[in-house]
Parts: sequence; C-alpha cells; structure tokens
Amino acid sequence: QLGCSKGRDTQILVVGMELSYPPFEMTDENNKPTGISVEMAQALANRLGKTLHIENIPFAGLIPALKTGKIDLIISSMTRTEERAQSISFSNPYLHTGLCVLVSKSCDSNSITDIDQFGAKVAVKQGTTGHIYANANLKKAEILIFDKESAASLEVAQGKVDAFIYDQISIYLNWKKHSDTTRALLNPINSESWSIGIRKGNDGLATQVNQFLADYEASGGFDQLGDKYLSEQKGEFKKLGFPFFF
Amino acid sequence: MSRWVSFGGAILFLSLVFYTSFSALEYQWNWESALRYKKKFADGWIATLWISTLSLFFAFLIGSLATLCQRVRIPPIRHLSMIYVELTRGTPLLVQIFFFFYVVADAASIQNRYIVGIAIMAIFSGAYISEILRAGIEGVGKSQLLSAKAIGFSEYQTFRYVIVPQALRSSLPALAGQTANLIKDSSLLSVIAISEFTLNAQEVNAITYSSFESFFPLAFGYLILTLPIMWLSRSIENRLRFET
Amino acid sequence: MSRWVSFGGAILFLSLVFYTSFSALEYQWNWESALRYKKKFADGWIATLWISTLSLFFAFLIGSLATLCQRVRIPPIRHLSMIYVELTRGTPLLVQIFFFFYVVADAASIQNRYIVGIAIMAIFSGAYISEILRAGIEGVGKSQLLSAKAIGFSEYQTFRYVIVPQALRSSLPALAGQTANLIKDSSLLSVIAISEFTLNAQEVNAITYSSFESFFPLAFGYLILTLPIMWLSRSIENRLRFET
Amino acid sequence: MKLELESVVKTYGTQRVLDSLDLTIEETMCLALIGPSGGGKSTTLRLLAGLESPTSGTIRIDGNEIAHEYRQLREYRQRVGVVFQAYNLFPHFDAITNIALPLEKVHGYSRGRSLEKAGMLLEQFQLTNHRFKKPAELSGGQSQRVAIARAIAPDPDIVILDEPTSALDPEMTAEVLEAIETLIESKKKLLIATHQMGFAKHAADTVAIIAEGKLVEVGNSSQVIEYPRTARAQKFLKAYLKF
Amino acid sequence: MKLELESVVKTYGTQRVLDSLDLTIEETMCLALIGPSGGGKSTTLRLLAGLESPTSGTIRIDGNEIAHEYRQLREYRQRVGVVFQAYNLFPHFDAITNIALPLEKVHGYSRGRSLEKAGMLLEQFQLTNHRFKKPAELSGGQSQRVAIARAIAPDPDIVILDEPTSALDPEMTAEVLEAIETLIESKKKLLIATHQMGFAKHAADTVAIIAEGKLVEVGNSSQVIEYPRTARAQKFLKAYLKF
Ligand SMILES: Nc1ncnc2c1ncn2[C@@H]1O[C@H](COP(=O)(O)OP(=O)(O)OP(=O)(O)O)[C@@H](O)[C@H]1O
Ligand SMILES: Nc1ncnc2c1ncn2[C@@H]1O[C@H](COP(=O)(O)OP(=O)(O)OP(=O)(O)O)[C@@H](O)[C@H]1O
Ligand SMILES: [Mg+2]
Ligand SMILES: [Mg+2]
Repeated sequence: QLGCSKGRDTQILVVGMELSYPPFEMTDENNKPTGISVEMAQALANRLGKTLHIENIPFAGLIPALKTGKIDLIISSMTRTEERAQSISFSNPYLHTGLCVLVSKSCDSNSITDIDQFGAKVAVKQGTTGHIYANANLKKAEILIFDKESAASLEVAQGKVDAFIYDQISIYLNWKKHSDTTRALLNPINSESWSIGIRKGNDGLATQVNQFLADYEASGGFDQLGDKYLSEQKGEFKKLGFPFFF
Repeated sequence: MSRWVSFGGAILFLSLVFYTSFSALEYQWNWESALRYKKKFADGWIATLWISTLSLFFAFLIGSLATLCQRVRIPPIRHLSMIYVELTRGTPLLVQIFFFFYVVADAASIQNRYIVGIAIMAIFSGAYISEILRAGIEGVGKSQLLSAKAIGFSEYQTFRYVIVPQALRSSLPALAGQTANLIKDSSLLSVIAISEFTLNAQEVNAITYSSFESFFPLAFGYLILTLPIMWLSRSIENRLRFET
Repeated sequence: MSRWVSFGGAILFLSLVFYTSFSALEYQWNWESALRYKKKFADGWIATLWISTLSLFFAFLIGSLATLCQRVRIPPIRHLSMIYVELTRGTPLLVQIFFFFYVVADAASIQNRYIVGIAIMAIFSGAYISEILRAGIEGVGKSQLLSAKAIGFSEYQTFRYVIVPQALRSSLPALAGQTANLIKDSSLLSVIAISEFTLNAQEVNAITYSSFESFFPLAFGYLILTLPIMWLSRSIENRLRFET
Repeated sequence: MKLELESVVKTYGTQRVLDSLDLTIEETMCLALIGPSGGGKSTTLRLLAGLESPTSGTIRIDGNEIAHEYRQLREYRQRVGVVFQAYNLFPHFDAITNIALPLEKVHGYSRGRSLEKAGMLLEQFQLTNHRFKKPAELSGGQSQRVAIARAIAPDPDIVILDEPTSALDPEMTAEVLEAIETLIESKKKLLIATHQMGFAKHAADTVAIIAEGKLVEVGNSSQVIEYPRTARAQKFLKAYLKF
Repeated sequence: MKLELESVVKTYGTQRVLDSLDLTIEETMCLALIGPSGGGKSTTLRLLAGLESPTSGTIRIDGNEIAHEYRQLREYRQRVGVVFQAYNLFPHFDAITNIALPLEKVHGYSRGRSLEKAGMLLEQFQLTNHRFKKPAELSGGQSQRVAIARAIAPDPDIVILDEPTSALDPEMTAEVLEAIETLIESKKKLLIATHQMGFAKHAADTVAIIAEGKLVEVGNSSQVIEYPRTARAQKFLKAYLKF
C-alpha cells in the first residue's frame, strides 16, 4: 500500500485541491487546473514518475476524500493544525504565512483585538484557519461563518460585518476588489505554515514528498513560482513594508 | 400486528445494509469530539426550526396570494404573478439568496439577516406552493363550480367550501413534500452566515475534522422535523378522502 | 396582442425593480474577467445537462418502481418502499450524497463519481416522484376502477389506460416542479467534486474575485433548462384536460 | 310566469346546440320541456338558471332579462333552485350538509335552523337513515332526492328540475309529484325537463317540445302530449303512446 | 339462465344493504329487478357482475358459483357487459374510444375492426355526430347510450343493465328495447334494474321486486306488475298503476 488506494491505477498520482483559491489553485480560461499548487503537484508527480490527476474537491471534502482513499494527497494551501493532524498526516511545511484582516472603511480599529468588542461582527470562511483562530481568540465579537470568500468580503464592503479574517494574499486581493469600501490590515496576526496532506500510515509516500519539498526549495522552484504568479503582490507588500512569503 | 413485524423486518434489512456498508469503510470513528459540540447542534436545530416555521407561514401566504393573483381578471397582475412563479422556480435558490440579501435588502437597507433569510425562503417556497395550489384548483371539476354557482355561492364561498376542500386533497402530498423541501433548503441560508442546523453541523465537521460523525445527528435532526409533517399530511389526506 | 403588451409590461416592471436595486449597490462590475471563463460556464452547463437528463430518466424509473412496490400485496416490499420514500424525502441531499459516495459506493467499489452522482440524484428524486405518483394514483375515482374491472381490463391495462392518464393530469405540475428541482439540486453534487454548472460558476467567482457577475449566467443557464420543462408540462396539462 | 326566449343561440365549439330557439309563453305555473335526447333541454335550463349565457338572443322571465352583471346574477341565482341531471352534489359533504350549507351560508339561516330544515326535507324524502352518507355512498335515487331537497330547501321563487325523477321508483315519483304540487300551490314557478310523459302531463300545465335545438311545439300539456299537431311531435310521441 | 342467490348478505360499514337475500329463478332470458330506490338493486347487479363479492352467502349462475380467483373472475367479467347507473364512462376518452378500446385491448379485435364495430353501434344509437365528444360534452341520454353501446359491443353472454333508459326519451327507449330484443333472440342473458314498469313489462320475462335488501316477490313479469300478490308489492306498484 504505497501511495495508492484500492483498485486504482498505481501509476497515477491523484491530488485533491479546491480550484477556487487563486493564484494557488484555480483554473484557466480553458477550464484546465492551474496555479502554484498545480505546478508544484506536477513537479512532484514528475519526480515520482507518475501521471498527475487533479481532483477538484471542495475544501471541506478534502480530508474525507483523503481518508477514504479517493485521493492520494492534498495540496490545497492547507495549514497544518493539531486537529487536522489527528485525522491525517502532514508533510514538512512548504510555505509560511499568517492571517490578516479586512475591515470596512467605516471601522477605525487597527487590530483584531480592537475589533473584538461586544456588538462587533467578524466574518470567517468555514473550515479555514481564520475560522479556527476566531473560535479560539475572539471572546466578545459575534463570529459569522461563510461558505464563500466572496460573500464574506462583500459583507465587509457593505458594512454588514466589521472584519473578515483570512490569509494575507486573499485579504490583499479582496481589498483590491473593494478598495472604495474596505481597508486591509495586512500585518499578520499569527503565523502558520502550509503542508501537503497525506493519508495516515502512508509513510512511504510521506518520505518521498518530504524529499521532494527539500529538493524543490533548494533548486529555487518556489521562488520561480512566486515570481510567476505573485510578482505584483510581492512588490506591493514590499512597498507597504509588510512581511511576505516566497 | 403482522404489519409491525413486516415494518420491523424492513427496517432491520435497511440497518443491515447500512451496517455492512459502514463496516466495509476503513474509517476511524471519533464520536467524542463530535459529541462535545452537542450545543452547537442543538442551537442550529432550533434556528432551523424557527426559520422554517416562519418561512412556511409566509410561504403559504405568498403562495396563496400568487395563486389568487393568477385568477384575477387584470392581465398585468396575472402575468406578474406567473413570471414570479416561473422565475423563482426556474433559478437556483443560491442565486436568489445572494441577490436578495446583497442587492435588494441592501438597497432597502434591511440589515437583519434572519429577516431577509426568512423572506427569501418564503418567496422561494411560495412560488412552488402557488404552482401546487394552482394545479389543485384547476383539477376541481366544472360541474362542481356550476353547482356552486347554482346554489348562489359567492366567489369566496365557492373557493372556501368547494374548491379548497376538493383541491386540498389532491395537493396535500405535494404540499407536504414542499414543506420538507423548505426545511431542508433553508440550509442554503448558510451562505449568508445564518447559523442554522446544516452550517453548524458542518462547522463541527470542520472543527473536529470528522467526516461522518456529524451527518448522523444531521440526518436525524431533519427527520424529526420532516417525518411528522409527512405523517400528518397522510393522515389528513385519509380524512379528506371522498369519492367522486 | 394585448396579452403581449401586458406581459411585456410585467417584465418591464420587474426589470425596473432589478435595475434600481442594482444601481443602489456600489459595486465595481468586472464583466471581462468573468467573460474570459466562458468555457468554464459552458462545460459546467453541459455537465449539468447530462447529469440531469440521466438522473431524471432513472429517477422516473425508480419512482415508478417504488410506487408499484407500494401497491404490491407483499407487506415487507410495501414497507421497504415506504421507508425509502420517507427517509429519502426526510433527510438532506447533502447527507445522502456523502453517505452514498463515501460509504455505499466505496463499499461497492464504484469509483466513477459521475455514475455515483447520477445514481444519488436518481434515488433522491425518485422518492419525490414516487410520492407524487402515489397521490395521483390514489386520486383516481373508485367508479373508474369499477368500470375498468367491468370491462375486463387486466390490472396492467387498468393501470395503462385508466389510472395513468387520469393520474398524470393531476400529477404533472408537481412532476415538472420536481424535475426543475432535480436540475437545480444537482448542484449539490459539487461536494463530491463533480464539476457541474454551479460549482464552475462559483469557481469563476472565486478566481476573478467577483461577487455577482457569474450569477447572471448561472440564473440564465438554469432558466434555459427549467423553463422549457415547465412550459412543456403546462401544454401537456392543457392537452390532457378533461372534465369529470 | 311569463317566459320569452327570442332567437336564442348557444354554441359549444362548432355545434349550434340551440339553433335560434324562439319560445314565448304568456303564463305558466309549471312548464315541462320534453324532446329527444340531445335536443337541448338541459342547455335551455342552464340558460334559464343564469348559469350560462346564450351565445346570442335574449331571455326574459316576467319581462326581465336575466342579468349579466355579477352581483345581480348572483342575486337571481339565489332565487332559483336547480336540480341537475347528474345531481352535481358536493362529493366531500354528506347528504345533510349538502342541503344545509347553502341555507346557512347563502340564505342566512342559523346553523341550527339550517340543519333542522335539511332534516325535515330528508325525512320527507325518506332519507333520514342516509343523512350522514356522502354522495358516493348513496344509491342513484337517493342522490337524486338529496339534489331535489337541496334545490327546494331555500324556498326559491323558481325551481328548475332537470329530469328529477329519472332515478326514482313510482312511489318516490309520486312523492316528488306531491312536492311539486305543493310548490305550485305556494306560487313557485317551475321549469322541468323530463322524459316521462306521464309525469309531464301530471306535473305541468304547459309543455314545450324541443328537438335539435329548435322549438317543435308548445301548448297545454295534455293536449300536446296526447294530440300533437306537428309531424315531428307526432313522431316523437308515437313511441310513448304505443306503450 | 338459472339464477340462485342463497342468503346473500352485503354490508357497507354497519348497514346491511342486502339482508339475506334469497332468490331462485329456474329459467329466465331477461330478468328485471324493480323496487324502491335504495332497495339494493344496483348492489345485487354489482354482485352478479362479479365486481364485488358478497359479505356472505352464495351466488350461482347456471349452477356455477361466481369465481373468487383473480384469473377466473377476470374471464367471467369479460363475458359480462355492464351499464352502470351513473354510466361510468372514461372521461379522458371520447365516445368512440370508450367503446372501441375494450374491444381492442380485451377482446383481441384489430384497431380497425374495433373502430368499425364502435362506429356501427354509435350509428344504431344515433350518436355518429357525437362520436368524438368526451363524456363531459355529451347530454345525459347520449352518455347513457354510449354506455349501452360499450356494454354490448363485445357480444357478451350476459348483459347487466342498471336503469339503462332512465335518461332516454320514449323514442330512444323503444330503440333500446329493440336492441334488447335482438340480444334475447341471440340467446344472451339479460339482467336489468329499472324504475320504468312499462319497460320492465315489455323487456323482461321475469320480474323480481327487491325492497330493503330482501326479496319481496318474483314471477312472470306482467303478472307481478299488474297483479302483485304481497302487500308490500301492491303498495309499491300502487303509484305506478295510478298513472
Ligand atoms: N360542453 C359541451 N360541448 C359540446 N357539446 C355539448 C356540450 N354540452 C352539451 N353538448 C351537446 O349539446 C346537445 C344538447 O345537449 P343537452 O344536454 O342540452 O341535451 P338534452 O336535451 O338535455 O338531452 P338529454 O335528454 O339526453 O339529457 C347535445 O348534442 C350535446 O352533445
Ligand atoms: N358505498 C356505500 N356505502 C354505504 N352505503 C351504501 C354504499 N353503496 C350503497 N349503499 C347503500 O345501499 C343501499 C342500496 O343501494 P343500491 O344502490 O343497491 O340501491 P338501488 O336499489 O340501486 O337504489 P336506486 O333505485 O336508488 O338506484 C342504499 O341505501 C345505499 O345508501
Ligand atoms: Mg339533459
Ligand atoms: Mg341503483
């Protein structure tokens, strides 16, 4: 049982991701998967000498799919957390980032602790680390849980909620979309790291994945991807003086 | 007596199917962590109960009104009501929720998401109910309407004493089905962060990284809401039964 | 003629309501980027069309079978079919999708998610269809059945020439509604990564960071599928009309 | 009652069911319409009851045209009692409710009085034992009697009976005949369609023969039935006279 | 035909509609059931047609008990033609299809021959112009004639007619009488319920009076109708004889 599950072609590497998280996981105009994670997965498949097959699965469905053997790996900008680690194994981290906050123009607070007041409303996306962070750290504000990122940012834009906690890159992009009505607090409020998800007990594959990540890092693979997909953001973050990954 | 034996047998058979399916699954059950969040389930269930009850009430109001409008002699009103019914039945609830909450309610400065959510569900289900009622009403025989006229019934009395009781019998199963649908569809309100049953269950799923554990309470919780409605409907249906 | 004027007026009125609502919204429209993904919309739409068509076919099959089973004289079969109908109508589709895909299909080693998806939709809608048909059949008058007996019709002939045509007329609107529901509900299959219309539209939303742009093609795409069904149903309904 | 039908036409689809029917009767207490099946009797009665309107032509009763306007029409219908050929009872109400409900809802009787009146009529027609049966549980003749009771219960000015004794045995027919005589005595006006010539002769003072949507002959009832003048009437009545 | 009903009971709910009915007729070609409305005529005919089974008691026709088993029962029903008191036509088929469909589907006629036969019968009953009308568009008497045509179309051995002329004028009644005579000549067996004593006298050789679910009197038709022996029969027929 090495990197494969019952009844499937062992020469295919099935990677699950939710293709709605640009620029990491998305599709191009021709409905082909594309993005940083996709290229990474391709490189990994090449390294393993297998054909890559990408399964587009909603974020909440990724772990069940992995656990029931429908996919071999999760590469979907997934943060390693303790709870998740009880269900599945994780590779070594390959990217470090942090949560940021999008606030509405009318809100004059400058940190999440200022926002955490009675009567305040904070939006998070269901199942994300922002959701977990809010559950653990916000004591007074009401937490509203959204399925869709676009809904959460629209709520901030329309002033229906005060803040939206999500990762740096998404907050930045959402702010760009609603620049008239929102403000982005891009200073990370915590730090977290993304890892590749592997089914528990599939240790052979885990070793291979970790080796791959180390080599990929060393050969500058991540930097190239950063330049290809995130050059504008990189420059912008430098200008604003906030830390940025890649 | 033998009815119950057969019923029990059927249930036993189904349970067996479920059981073998689940045991074929290599899955590490993790009930404790799901159980820890029982308050979350309860809160969501109660929210769903409230939202459904209120929506249902208004859905029947709107549905009846739309049906009446389609019988009115003023063409624009009739057509407006027809367009409402077809547009609403023809488009996904998800789109309607987004549209009403972020566009219409925003333009009307209604902020309370529960009010808007109930309104959306009522409008959505109202269209289905209207169509069901229309069909029921049109199924009432002409000779019955002639008889009502001959007796001197007013239009309202004809409606009340002839059309409704006869249409109800044929519409009841569909109405019960629509009610069950409303209850279940209200879970889509989670997209505007209304913390109802499904959202809360999925949240538990997300938090505890379980996959199936919260689906059992979820299925069970909805069954508690929907089964009585279907049973009630069947029993009323039996009571309304008459031969033509 | 005046019918079209009134109809146009109604549509104009609705458009006005939409327009004012949208213009109250401070939103930067970004149609180009949504438009760039038109292939994605098209692919999803076609997937939904296929899935719905096939599911619909099997749903009718299953629904009719379940209805027949409920008329069979062997109690366990009758009860099994009843439990199927009530359990399926009573629980959320989402739960059923998860259960069938990750548990039953897994145990049966069916890997193709499209096959499983179509099966799930067929089983789900089949329960609703069965209930609609049951109600229609039970609505057929006893005197008609007596007449069929007197003529010497077999049970099948009675069913084919008396029950079906009379039940169909009263069931048709509900069946059309259920068909529209099936088409729209198939969007829930996105949770098992079936890339259908709603999923693709939402992905475009996410990828382009837009909120509303993809909802217009979404609503429109579903209307193209559902409206013809409703119109067809109404026209058949009119042709089947007879007085009792 | 004075009755004037002037070139009344009624078409269903392409068929002229009443084909320019002219019928004037200066004075009648009870008019019987007879004629071959499909001739247009039931249609004429529906027009007279204000339940349908003629495609063209005018109908006047005692000089007044039957109203077109909804309110007046409803008022007129409340003064008319109708027994349909197919009875048209409400299948979801039992016999007594079929009779009592219109009394209560249309004619302002109290619940108690309407039930009392319905009970009396049911007794008169020997239906007391069947008062809680729904129409589907009644025999043909029982249904017909309930329909008659429903029509005469509110004491209407005009009673329209479409073959009111077709399902009744001679005993019950005599009973209905008696009821009709009582109605005539209390100055009600009656319009009856029937195939039973004996019944027509006994009940009606005037008889009109309608065939193929046209008036064939009209006049004093026994005279028309026993000594018809026109060839068509003679042909129609030959079969009856033969028995 | 030999007919034996032995203490036949039929109850609906709590009501004993047939209350231990005993009726033996050694030989009859055409039996008429008469009696007061609600007496149990239609119920008796439904039992004889094999459409319902008695609560208790036995029914034998020519010595054979009516089958209980589905296949035999269906076979029996195919040899019986029934006209219901309320016609029970199929409302979703037009007149000609109502007649032709059973011929085609039950009796193995080709489509063409079944339509031809249906057309002939419609012509016999003067319904050719109305053959494409649905039952709701037919007059009462037209529906009744379609029902008669439907019943006799497949040439059944036994024809059961429940008040087959109640909605028919004398002319058409004579027509039906003729049809019945033709049936008798071709050795069909007829069972008729009727309220028209004249019709019973002409059509039937034997008459049975049924009242309150019991047999009152049975015998030769004109004898029973004109000289009833029992008090109950005399009372019932008094009204008829008075006309
Ligand atoms: N809705 C309808 N559509 C088409 N034709 C109709 C309709 N109603 C009645 N007719 C036709 O109108 C004619 C007259 O019908 P009507 O019921 O008035 O006859 P009638 O004199 O009462 O006959 P009967 O003695 O058989 O009751 C018939 O030929 C009948 O077929
Ligand atoms: N389904 C039923 N439920 C209850 N009672 C019924 C039912 N069918 C018939 N009856 C009763 O049975 C009795 C006999 O009915 P049946 O129809 O046989 O009478 P009939 O002799 O044909 O009368 P008619 O001359 O009025 O047609 C009636 O009192 C009737 O009310
Ligand atoms: Mg008539
Ligand atoms: Mg009868």
